[in-house]
Amino acid sequence: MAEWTLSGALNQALRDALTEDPRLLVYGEDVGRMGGVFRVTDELQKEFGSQRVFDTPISEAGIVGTAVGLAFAGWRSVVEMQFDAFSYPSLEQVIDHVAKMRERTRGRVEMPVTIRIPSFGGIRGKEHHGESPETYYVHTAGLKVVVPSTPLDGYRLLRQSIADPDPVIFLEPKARYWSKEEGELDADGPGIGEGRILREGEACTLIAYGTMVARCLEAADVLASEGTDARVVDLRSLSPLDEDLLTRCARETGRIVVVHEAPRTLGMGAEVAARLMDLAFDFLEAPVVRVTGWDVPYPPASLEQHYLPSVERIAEAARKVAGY
Amino acid sequence: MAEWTLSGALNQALRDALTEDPRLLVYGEDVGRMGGVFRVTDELQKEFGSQRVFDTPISEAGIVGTAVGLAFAGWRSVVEMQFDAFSYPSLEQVIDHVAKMRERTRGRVEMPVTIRIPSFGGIRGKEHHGESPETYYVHTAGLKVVVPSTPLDGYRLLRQSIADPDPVIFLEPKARYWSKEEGELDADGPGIGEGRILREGEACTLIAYGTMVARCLEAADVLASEGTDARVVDLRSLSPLDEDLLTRCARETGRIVVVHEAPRTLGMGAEVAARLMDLAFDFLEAPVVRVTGWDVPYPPASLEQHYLPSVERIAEAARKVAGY
Amino acid sequence: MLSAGRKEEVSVSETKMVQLVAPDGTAVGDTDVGLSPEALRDLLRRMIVSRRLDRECIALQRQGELTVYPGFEGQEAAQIGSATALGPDDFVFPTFRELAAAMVRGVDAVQYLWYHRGTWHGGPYDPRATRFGPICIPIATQIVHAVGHALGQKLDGLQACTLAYFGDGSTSEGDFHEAANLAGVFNVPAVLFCQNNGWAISVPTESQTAGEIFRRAEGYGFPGIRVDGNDVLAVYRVTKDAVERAHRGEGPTLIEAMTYRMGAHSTADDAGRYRDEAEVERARVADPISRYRIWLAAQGLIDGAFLSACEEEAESFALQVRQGVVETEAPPVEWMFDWVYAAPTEAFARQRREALGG
Amino acid sequence: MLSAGRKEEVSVSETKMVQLVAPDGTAVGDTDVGLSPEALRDLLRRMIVSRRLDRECIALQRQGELTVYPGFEGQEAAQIGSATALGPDDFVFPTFRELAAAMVRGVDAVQYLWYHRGTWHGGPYDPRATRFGPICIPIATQIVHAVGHALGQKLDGLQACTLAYFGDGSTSEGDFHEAANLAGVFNVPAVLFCQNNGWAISVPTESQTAGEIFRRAEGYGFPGIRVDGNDVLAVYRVTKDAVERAHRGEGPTLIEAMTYRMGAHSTADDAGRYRDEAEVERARVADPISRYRIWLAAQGLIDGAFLSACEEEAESFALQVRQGVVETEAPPVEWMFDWVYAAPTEAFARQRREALGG
Ligand SMILES: Cc1ncc(C[n+]2csc(CCOP(=O)(O)OP(=O)(O)O)c2C)c(N)n1
Ligand SMILES: Cc1ncc(C[n+]2csc(CCOP(=O)(O)OP(=O)(O)O)c2C)c(N)n1
Ligand SMILES: [Mg+2]
Ligand SMILES: [Mg+2]
Repeated sequence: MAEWTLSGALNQALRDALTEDPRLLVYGEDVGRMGGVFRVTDELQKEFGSQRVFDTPISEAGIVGTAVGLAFAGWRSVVEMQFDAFSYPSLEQVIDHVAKMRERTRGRVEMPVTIRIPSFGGIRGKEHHGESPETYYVHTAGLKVVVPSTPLDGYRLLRQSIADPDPVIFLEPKARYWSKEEGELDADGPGIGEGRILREGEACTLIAYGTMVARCLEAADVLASEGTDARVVDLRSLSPLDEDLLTRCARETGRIVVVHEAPRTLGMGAEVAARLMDLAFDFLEAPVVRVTGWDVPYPPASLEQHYLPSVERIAEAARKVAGY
Repeated sequence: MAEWTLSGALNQALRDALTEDPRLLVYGEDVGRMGGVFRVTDELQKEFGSQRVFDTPISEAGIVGTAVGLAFAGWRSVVEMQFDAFSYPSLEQVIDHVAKMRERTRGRVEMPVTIRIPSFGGIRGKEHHGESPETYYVHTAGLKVVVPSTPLDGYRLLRQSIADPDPVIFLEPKARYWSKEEGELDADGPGIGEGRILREGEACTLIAYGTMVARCLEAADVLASEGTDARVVDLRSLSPLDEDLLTRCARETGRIVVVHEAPRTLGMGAEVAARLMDLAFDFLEAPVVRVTGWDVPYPPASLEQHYLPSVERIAEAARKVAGY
Repeated sequence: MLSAGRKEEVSVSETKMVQLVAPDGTAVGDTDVGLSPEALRDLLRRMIVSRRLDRECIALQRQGELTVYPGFEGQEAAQIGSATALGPDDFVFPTFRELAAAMVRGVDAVQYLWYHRGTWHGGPYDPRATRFGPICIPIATQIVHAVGHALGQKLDGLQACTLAYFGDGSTSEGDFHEAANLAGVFNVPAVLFCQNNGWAISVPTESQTAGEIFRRAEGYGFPGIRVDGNDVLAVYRVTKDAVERAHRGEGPTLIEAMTYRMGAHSTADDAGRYRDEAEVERARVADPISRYRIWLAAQGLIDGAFLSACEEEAESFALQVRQGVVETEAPPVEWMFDWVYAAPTEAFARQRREALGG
Repeated sequence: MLSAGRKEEVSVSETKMVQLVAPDGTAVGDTDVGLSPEALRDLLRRMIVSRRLDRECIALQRQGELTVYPGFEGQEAAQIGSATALGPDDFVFPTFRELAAAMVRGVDAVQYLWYHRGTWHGGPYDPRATRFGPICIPIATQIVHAVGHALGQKLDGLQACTLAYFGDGSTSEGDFHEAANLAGVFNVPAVLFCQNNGWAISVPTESQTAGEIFRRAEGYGFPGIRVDGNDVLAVYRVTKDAVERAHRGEGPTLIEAMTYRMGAHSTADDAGRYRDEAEVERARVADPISRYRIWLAAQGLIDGAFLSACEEEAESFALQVRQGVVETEAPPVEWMFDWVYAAPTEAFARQRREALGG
């Protein structure tokens, strides 16, 4: 069986999608000749030519806005924002047009645009290279937002995102680019809108996405060694949320910990907590606890491990809810 | 006693602030000669001259970015984004610089910048003229976010925002610009970070801000007529949140309804619900219910009243939690 | 005080503006723009009809039948001259002030006005069928769409181009710049058509930029040209050249059409707060309709009967549109939900049911 | 394929570049730029010292003492020539590649490198004391800050200006445009200084824009000038002129300094993936240090002893900075919280306590 890194699996997803759909374009800053800062578009320009895979000037609003125009002309695009914070210049185009064009035109003009954004921290990056931009997108109606946590699921989610007639914000956990997984690449399996249980458990559920999934699995190991069997859920799809799975976890474990890197206030944890109140209040035996980044700007490399939820912080929260 | 509209009270707040602080500037699109689309800067250019109150080109990122530079030069600014959605082009400057400069420079360079944004719907406006942008700002650490619901409080909050050494996003409920209130303008009183109880009640608490406060008061009337005494809280400050008040309401009424125009997912209601879980889970006798805009783009004028939380929807939610 | 206007310091070549027919109706350039007599007459007819409709729309707004309406009086030549120069495969991305251009492209005026009635958003008509994009409010964002669309046309190897309309004020936005630079570097078949109507709400063009808009093109590596935007023949000619250039694969052109916004920014605006009525009176001299009528008459191409027919058509068309507008009902509530996502989730469907009171 | 480069179609005047000393060290213009012999020598000394430091930083990164480091080799003249032209009241907003300029302004190199060590963000030194703004990562955003700062200087009636550094790639961002247009229309004392080093990571300048960067200025209504960025005297002269112009209240200037990024984009980058080594070798001929050394020697202004002293200083300075860097410890955890808000709330303080494990 082949072994894949996340970067390699995403690269293969783009390759397979480019092969299957001759009207698919891949472009952005440094994605062509260089193959992307994280090698996700490596070799694609050579294979598919500089008409289909190309570099752009440093113009994030321009990159996203041209994808909107290309969609009018019947082209599908995968565009890259080089790093999380560098997607902010394109927010106006995303919120005003990418998210709304289908509705505005009453379904006549779809926006099959995938916006890939290397996201989150943990790589000792510089300022603006470690942010968690998901809230800005998840709150914006008309978008879908997904985050893979493993190579094989990265392949699957990226293929699904590209195939989706709706725009998808595809957040790639930078810290996991070189993580490895064995198996066959397959676009089928859980779809956008579905989470997955990565570890069964009854005492509580640890809900996370991206890089924090691995930390939750580690925390579950720690907890297991203490006799607490924590379930671990990889959310995968932040918008739409897998309400069925959330409800099931609340019913079956009654105790929920949500983990993310983004600052706590109006991070995904808030929505998970509120949604669980909507759906399963009577099953909650403890408050939904949020283990998150602090409400501060993402810190410099020297402090990032004090910002990111640690295995110990996650385990501690689980102990707290389990003993509530 | 004088009677004030919200627009007039905000205008007076700017006038008084400009008078007191010679290093205060007021600028933006159409704020000078014309006095602003909603007349909030009416006559100020005449009174303070075009060096202190001036029009800019249509450059929202430029407007906010120059305020950052002006702060380096020791100038305080109140800038206007003409309408909610037109603040999006400035999000990069806001998130990357306005919110982070104080931290980045270890307190050496403060950002006394107030960004005024006529916000929210209900005025039969065109597309992009009725949005609720608060989530984008509240999630961004380093910013404060406030929303007045009445003329006198508008005056107070705007004076406080301008005086604040930290950047404040000042969201003005368009639909309330011409609402009236009698009384003396006073900058003192509840500060940023403090909510207020506008109506006492024990059966449940309706929490809102901006335009929705008046609707909650109306709903409370309806509920009172049915024998349910609902408390009404004007949040005023979305960031920071008044945790003490939230906790108190949970303790005292046990039942909470949060109302806002923004789409539900990751709207303020999510944070209020999650925060109440953190702070007062054991006092919650019912799930925190969110009465909000739907998870759709803000609709055209002909449908906006089907989007905005109605008095009836609010009352119905209150009945639901009260009878939980 | 902050405005500059120190143009003497800038070493630019003399400002030239293409003009074929002077404000008094006399020819000052080569007026043979390659249009048949019918087509020449049609330009006038369209200008008369659209001006009448524009005024009707303002009346409709005053009567509460439209929410807000941004008039285009004074800009008929800029819009109709340019839109007429486009071929059937070309595509337009407009702002919110191009009803006259929309009609040239075959957009149904009543459907267009759904937007200003608050019935639906910027895309009530079918943008693909009319090849006229949705009405676009966020300033300058549509210019980027146009460049993307033109890139698509280029990749498809089509002999077609995309035209973006935008105002003088729009050129101050970052999106204008990114679009123009991308158009240049990708060498796409795009026409960037600026209607410089002197004002952006209350801000006159000289407070918008210290430069001249058409000169921006040089910095992007493609031609920029200034044209008398009230001279319909000149606008047609210049746009036609740019369109043909684009069709030949020679890349983008920036056109700055000098015109004037005779009315307020929109019905919600009171121009008296910031603009001298005398300026408007001075601008009236350059009116696009009267000069062209004089020129056409001098060519013997029109007579009184033609003009009467135009007026009659304008009148009946305006009334027909009025009727269509007032009869337009609010859409059903479910429209809020029906096109947000291609395949909505159960949670979304629940909200929809709730909104429908179910 | 998408890049254009069809410059023949564009009717621009001939490209001129200010150059005073040719790559071979011979004078080709008026080299009397008004600097004393000491000051002239100092330019060389600074270039030698900063190049040595730059190389030390790359070594420090390889050894794990810095996280990532963006070298400036080849750009010494552009940075030192321009920064030297500033007066004490002038202010600089840099990108992330201006360590050489920072040192001219008196920024402590070790404190500057806190940034690249991951110790703290872009403002470890005191930007107000050094009159050198925080290191800025989001491309082109700092140009807007510079224009705002210059507006503040103008409102204060100061005889001072603000200089923004940015790269060729940065000119594609909307923020560049908004900044430049605002600078023009407000007529502020700003110097927009572009270091065109030929590359933006892997993208060469001809794929960044089909135009020429200095020509953009015309569209904004102020002068643009291209200078040989590897000719320290020319850079000094051109910047000095722009600074004086600004001080006289005559407004902004755009300077495009043609230089070359000899190294990779940063230590995280492998330029071999996209750039021909032969191009780098060709660029080496135009090295800023060697040509200036030859010129100075020909003027009899330096001798071998001076050069040895420079080398020695460079060596000991690099080692001194190294020591400072390796001795820099991670800051305390509370720094994450201490300056986010002027007056934190109890909820914020609770998070701080939690982070500190309390
Ligand atoms: C991003 C953005 N900012 C502000 C506005 C508000 N606004 C609407 S029209 C307008 C003026 C536009 O001027 P111009 O581009 O000259 O077009 P004109 O109205 O003259 O046709 C402004 C500022 C907007 N629609 N979008
Ligand atoms: C808004 C934004 N987009 C993308 C990046 C990633 N990035 C960092 S440096 C760089 C290239 C900059 O090129 P240039 O302006 O020529 O400066 P140089 O690196 O050559 O000094 C890019 C794309 C960024 N920092 N900010
Ligand atoms: Mg205009
Ligand atoms: Mg460069």
